[in-house]
Amino acid sequence: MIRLIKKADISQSQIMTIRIMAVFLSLFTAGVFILFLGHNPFSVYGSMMSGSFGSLYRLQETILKTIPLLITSLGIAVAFRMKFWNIGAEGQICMGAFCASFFALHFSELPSLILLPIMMVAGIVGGGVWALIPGVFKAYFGTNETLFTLMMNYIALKWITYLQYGPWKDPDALGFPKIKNFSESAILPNIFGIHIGWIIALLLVAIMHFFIHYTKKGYEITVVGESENTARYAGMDVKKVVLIGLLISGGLCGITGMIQASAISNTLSVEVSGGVGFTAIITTWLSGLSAPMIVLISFLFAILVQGGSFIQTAFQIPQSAAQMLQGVILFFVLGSEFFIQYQVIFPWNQYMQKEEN
Amino acid sequence: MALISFFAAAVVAGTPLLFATLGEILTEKSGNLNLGVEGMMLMGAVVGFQVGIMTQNPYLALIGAMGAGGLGAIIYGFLTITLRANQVVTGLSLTIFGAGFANYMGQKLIGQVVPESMKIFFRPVSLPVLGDIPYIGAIFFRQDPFVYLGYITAIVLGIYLYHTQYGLHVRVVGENPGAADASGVSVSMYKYIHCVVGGALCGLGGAYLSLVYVPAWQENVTAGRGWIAVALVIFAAWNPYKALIGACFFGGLDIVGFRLQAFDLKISQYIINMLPYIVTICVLIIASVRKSKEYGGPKGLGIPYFREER
Amino acid sequence: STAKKLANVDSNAPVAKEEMKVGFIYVGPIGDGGWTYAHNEARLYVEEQLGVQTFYKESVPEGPEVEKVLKDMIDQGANVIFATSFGYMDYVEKVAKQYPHIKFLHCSGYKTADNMSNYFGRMYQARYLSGIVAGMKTQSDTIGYVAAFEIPEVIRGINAFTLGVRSVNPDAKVVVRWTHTWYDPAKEKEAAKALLDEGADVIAQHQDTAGPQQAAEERGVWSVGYNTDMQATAPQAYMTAPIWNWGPYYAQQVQAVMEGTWKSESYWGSMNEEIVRLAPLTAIAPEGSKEKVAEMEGKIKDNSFTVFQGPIKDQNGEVKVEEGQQMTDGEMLSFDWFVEGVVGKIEK
Amino acid sequence: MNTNTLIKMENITKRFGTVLANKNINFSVKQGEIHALLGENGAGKSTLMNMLSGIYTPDSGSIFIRDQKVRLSSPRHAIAAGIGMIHQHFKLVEALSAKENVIAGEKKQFFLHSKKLSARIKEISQSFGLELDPDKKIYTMSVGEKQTVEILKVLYRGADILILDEPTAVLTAQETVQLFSILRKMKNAGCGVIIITHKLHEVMEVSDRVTVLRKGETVATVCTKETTPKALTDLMVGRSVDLSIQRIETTHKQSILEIKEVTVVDEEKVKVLNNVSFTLRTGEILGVAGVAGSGQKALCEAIAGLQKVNSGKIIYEEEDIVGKTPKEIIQKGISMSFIPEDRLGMGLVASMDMVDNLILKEYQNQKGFVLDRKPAQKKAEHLIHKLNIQTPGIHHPVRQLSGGNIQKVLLGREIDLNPRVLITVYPVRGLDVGSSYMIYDLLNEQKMLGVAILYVGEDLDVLLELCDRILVLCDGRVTGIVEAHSTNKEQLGFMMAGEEQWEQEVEVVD
Ligand SMILES: Nc1ncnc2c1ncn2[C@@H]1O[C@H](COP(=O)(O)OP(=O)(O)OP(=O)(O)O)[C@@H](O)[C@H]1O
Ligand SMILES: Nc1ncnc2c1ncn2[C@@H]1O[C@H](COP(=O)(O)OP(=O)(O)OP(=O)(O)O)[C@@H](O)[C@H]1O
Ligand SMILES: [Mg+2]
Ligand SMILES: [Mg+2]
Repeated sequence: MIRLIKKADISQSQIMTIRIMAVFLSLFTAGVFILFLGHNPFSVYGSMMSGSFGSLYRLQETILKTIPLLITSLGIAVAFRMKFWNIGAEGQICMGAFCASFFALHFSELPSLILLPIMMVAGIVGGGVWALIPGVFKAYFGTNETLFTLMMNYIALKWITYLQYGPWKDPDALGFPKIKNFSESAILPNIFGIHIGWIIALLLVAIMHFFIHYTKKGYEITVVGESENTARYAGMDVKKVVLIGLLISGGLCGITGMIQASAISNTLSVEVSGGVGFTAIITTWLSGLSAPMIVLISFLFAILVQGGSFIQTAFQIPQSAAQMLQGVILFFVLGSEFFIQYQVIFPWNQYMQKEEN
Repeated sequence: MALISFFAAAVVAGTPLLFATLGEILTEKSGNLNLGVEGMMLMGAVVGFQVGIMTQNPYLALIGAMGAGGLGAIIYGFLTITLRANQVVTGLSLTIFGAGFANYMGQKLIGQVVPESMKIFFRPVSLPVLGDIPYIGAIFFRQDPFVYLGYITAIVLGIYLYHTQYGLHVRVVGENPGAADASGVSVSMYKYIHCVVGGALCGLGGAYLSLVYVPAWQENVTAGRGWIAVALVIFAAWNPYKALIGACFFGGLDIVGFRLQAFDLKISQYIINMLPYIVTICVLIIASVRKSKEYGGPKGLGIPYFREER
Repeated sequence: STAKKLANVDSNAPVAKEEMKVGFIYVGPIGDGGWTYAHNEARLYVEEQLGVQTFYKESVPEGPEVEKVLKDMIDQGANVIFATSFGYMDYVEKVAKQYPHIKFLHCSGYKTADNMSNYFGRMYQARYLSGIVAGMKTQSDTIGYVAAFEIPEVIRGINAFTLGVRSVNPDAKVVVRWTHTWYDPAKEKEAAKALLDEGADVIAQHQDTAGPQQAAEERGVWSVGYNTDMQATAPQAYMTAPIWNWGPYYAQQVQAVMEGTWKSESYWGSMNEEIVRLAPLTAIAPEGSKEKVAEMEGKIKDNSFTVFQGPIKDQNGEVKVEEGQQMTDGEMLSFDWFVEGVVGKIEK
Repeated sequence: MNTNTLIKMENITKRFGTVLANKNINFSVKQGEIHALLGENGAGKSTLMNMLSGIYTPDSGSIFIRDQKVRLSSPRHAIAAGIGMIHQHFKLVEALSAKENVIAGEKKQFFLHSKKLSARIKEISQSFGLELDPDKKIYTMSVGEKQTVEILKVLYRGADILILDEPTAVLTAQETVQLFSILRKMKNAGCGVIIITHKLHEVMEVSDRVTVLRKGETVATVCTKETTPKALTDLMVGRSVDLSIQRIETTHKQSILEIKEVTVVDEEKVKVLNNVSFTLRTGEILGVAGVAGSGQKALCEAIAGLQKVNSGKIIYEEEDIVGKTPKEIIQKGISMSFIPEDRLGMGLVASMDMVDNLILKEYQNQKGFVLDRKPAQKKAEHLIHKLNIQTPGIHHPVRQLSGGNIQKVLLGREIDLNPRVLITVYPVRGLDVGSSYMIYDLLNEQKMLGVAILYVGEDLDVLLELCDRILVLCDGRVTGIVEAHSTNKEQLGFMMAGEEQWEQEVEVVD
């Protein structure tokens, strides 16, 4: 009879081995599928790699994809750490972008050095407040946050649509539904050919790592996530901790919104988040909520997205097939967690256990 | 008259939601929080359509749709039930996969329409007696057979969940898998069966869109309805009968904007488009403020079960 | 490295057929059976006519993603790129600046650069003609129009259609429903149903799906399509459709690039150039409509009639275009009011 | 008496990760006997029984039922074999009714015939003298009622092997008497009954044979008639134990904490504390006795500010602390240390290491934004040394420590805060004898320092020997406060069952 037991402890290297094996297995399965599509899997994978790293431009593109994923994942991780299943990053990004855009559009004459920080703060407030709304209800009434945050996404999207087609429509665009482009001073500058979002992102990684592990608030957030009872017992104001945590979580997503609007779109539009909020949930989870791992996983994911988009044009593999491949890879990686936590004992292995005793 | 036709249209608009909601209720009742409804609906939509085109047989088309939705659910089930993966993340991945699958399968179906014989099959029919009831008849009982199937499914599910031994087991599994296990109910089997049947129902919801509602293949026919269904489950407090009402209500919300445009309202149309989401949030809040033990979600929702865990 | 090599070459030097690579980015899936489908048909036409290599990326949202896709395409050797949605404009402009040796053609916008054209078709001409068909067909004198968003392109179409309707049936009105979607078949069908409930017996549309056609078909009334010939979707209802025919223009532009004669322009093609057409009328179209349409088409083509010529009143009965005057392209491109006969509101 | 063997477990071994919970255990139950299973916490009793009910699967060994070798790989098999278990932690669905819980797992019918079921359940419960409304929802029930549902569930299935894991811990005296009469009825009907309990007098009263486990191994199986509580204890602990504890006399007892007519009503509108009043003095240990669930938890949590008090006052040094948050109570300089009942769920963060757990109570006093772990690291090393805590290191997650060591970490932290009032709940639960005595010594040490100690305990012997006074709770009421040296177990027992007994309160000597 096949039985399961929980693994007592497992070394870091074993965990890595299992994860890498999962990735290889998924690549293999996806490869079979690619073969079935009539392409050579090796050349497709090769071109995915060259699509992500093949030239300075491609590398830059991959990094540009990494930045929003990275910052958003940092934000989601804070909420997840409190066992608050925030799947509203998409909306928080939108609202962050919205608040930042408000200043970019209405105070465009301000010099960069003043305008950009204001936009940043506005982004943090926008995203933070958007996360705070479900947070307040969760803290005071225990309202289910998973679905609340999900619904908040749609409201935010509709709100931006409203602005874009309504009050914020650019009068100079001949009635076309677009919001005016930001002035130069509202656009993040570049360093090494990539907007300074990458520096912000790396700074945030360091800050968040420090915050969670070496500050009192970070400690409180971790305790609340592990056990609310313990937190209360230790004299923490659990509601306050949850709300602060969410302000940070949403605020980080808001920063993403600000960066994307300022540096990437140079304006506000409904596409500002472009699904990053959802993808980041996956990257956050896979990185086990650890800030340094988030860097790695976001980068890998960016490769997957960037390379996936590259092969679409290179091999004319349809978008849908690339999407399926992404799904398959995710399935394998998710499934592999099992082998980290549990051990399967087959009947023919049982005697070995006995001998150990 | 216009009002009646609006309500009748609301019922139709609510039908895909109804199937998906019922599917998700069944899934969640057994403790699985499967957020991949959108993915499963799309899978059902494309396979149902493909089979319909190939065989010209409406029954086979429906079976195909159920099979496809169920297949998506099996993937989900294997990952979350057997391999105990995180349910939320798995559901999101299933959405990605399902959309990819449907669009890929659908490439060759572009521009194709449902064969005439099947269109006839799915044509509205007035039910004897019931269809003649003033107002009610016109709203509920002069619809297409798929809609009736929706009513029946809701009622059967209600009876199943609340009045049969197996339904009781489902509820026990969803509430407290440990208790179910100790009573000799096979937790994994119940989770699998209900998650798969739930997925099949979601597939049907998708098929309604591709086979009846828009009887032609068009990419992304569901357009986010899967997510509304997830919200509807809460709105309906996990109760199939309430899901019936909720689906009509949300179907109505979905289309009410067009009717309101005839009136010179001061509110922006774009704001009206937020209604379904705002209503859902209100429902969530009300449900949580009431803090009812019986009407909340199943307690074991989202938590993987491992027998030897303490 | 490819980029550098090309940059040294005179940007208007002829390009050999083998080196020609034409990129297309689409806003929807090629399976939408509408807007994107029509563009993709044109891409296939180019391949067939010129034997050049083409490639595409579908479902590219009107956001920053565009910039990346453009660059990816250039990175993969594209030398001409057709960007087929309005929302791509700013990104195309931005990328065009960075890659002066690549030719960009942007559909439905208004910006140009040395290496960036914009192009569009005077769809309103075909819409006017389709209005004639609808106006002659309606018995309730109520025509429903399912429209996507309150943008000049859509408003212009509604107005042209209404003028066409009223030219043959002065009592008829055109009721507009906004869906605020380009692509949600079920929802767009619902909008049509709402119109039918209000007494409309002909449904016209400015949407990228055939949803409204389905609604008309089910209720046993009539419809006017859009984008492509939609007869298959609604055989009992469909009368005609103003349709796009991008192929010849695309082929001609690519040809020009190959010959080194390409010049940036702001192109708004008319029925004369066949970029827009009215699909052949079906048997369901009203009696006499064929002749009437042919007559007006002739006038449009020989410029003796332009659709937006005075007198034109707005919804309040106020004269907006005086007798004997014509609207300029600029005015037409920024339409934000409805002509008399339209029942509906433009939210501002 | 019938001597046919119902159950035989042979060489059963079960390991959880690194814990060897059961090691080569041999155990058997005969038809028509009540068999008690005895052992310290963590000895492996529940584990063994869970294998019999199919929840766990043995790593090795065999199980025979009526001399048939069986493989109980899931509860279903166990149920089919006629085994019914009432678990230490109830396995009930809160949102469902008693009736629905009882029939869960049945396969006999398709439709639920509600009326017929109710009647049948009433019939069964009456035949065993149980009182139960079949349509009552579990979440509205008291612990005793829930227990009844669990029992009914087993009876309904007609199980002939009944396992009860610490059923009496949550019962009142009368309920226990009633339960035992049911067990005897079953025994007379030829069933086999296994009962786990920590209360030796119950073992002596109800069982025919006793099996003693120690650290996962069978120590002995004896006939109850031929043994004594003392002998059983020696078997359990593994050596002859001197069960006497020092009681230190202190002077300068001053009232420090005054509880005045405190009433607490819980979410289900049950009065968990009913008009409770008493005074706690410095330099004394006030014991709290009572069956589990008599209001101990609410009492401690009310003082610590974790539980809303509906009426009454808690006066600490002339200030009413009712309504203050735990943080305020801690920050006001009121050094009240509280060792919660639920060690891992409340006192400690299981996944964190010792250092982070030690900071838990004092980090708020640190200035600034950044967390300073250095003092806690020192303290952790100090505690490991002082209390002989077995751990691979200060950065090892506390979850992976053994129960006793977890307990030491918790108590060590609390004492280290130099409290003026120390509230401890079951501080020796799960500790071996040596460690228990170390804890008693620690408490006495604190008492000598003038700390006021509220000691919630379960072992009456310990309460009698260690405490100065004992307060007895029953159903949220104080049934008496007695001087420990002038009372005895019988008297306490009566009070725990609800009989009020008051002594003249001794005047406080300054
Ligand atoms: N599911 C489990 N996972 C890991 N360890 C376990 C599990 N169940 C029991 N153990 C461990 O096995 C040992 C025996 O536990 P068990 O619950 O059988 O003790 P017990 O004798 O019933 O104690 P108590 O009197 O406290 O109920 C303990 O060390 C415990 O930590
Ligand atoms: N979940 C776990 N993971 C890793 N090691 C564990 C775990 N639980 C217990 N251990 C280790 O297993 C050993 C036995 O633990 P157990 O709780 O059974 O001890 P115990 O005999 O009950 O001791 P004590 O008398 O102190 O309670 C200890 O060394 C402990 O550190
Ligand atoms: Mg136990
Ligand atoms: Mg122990």
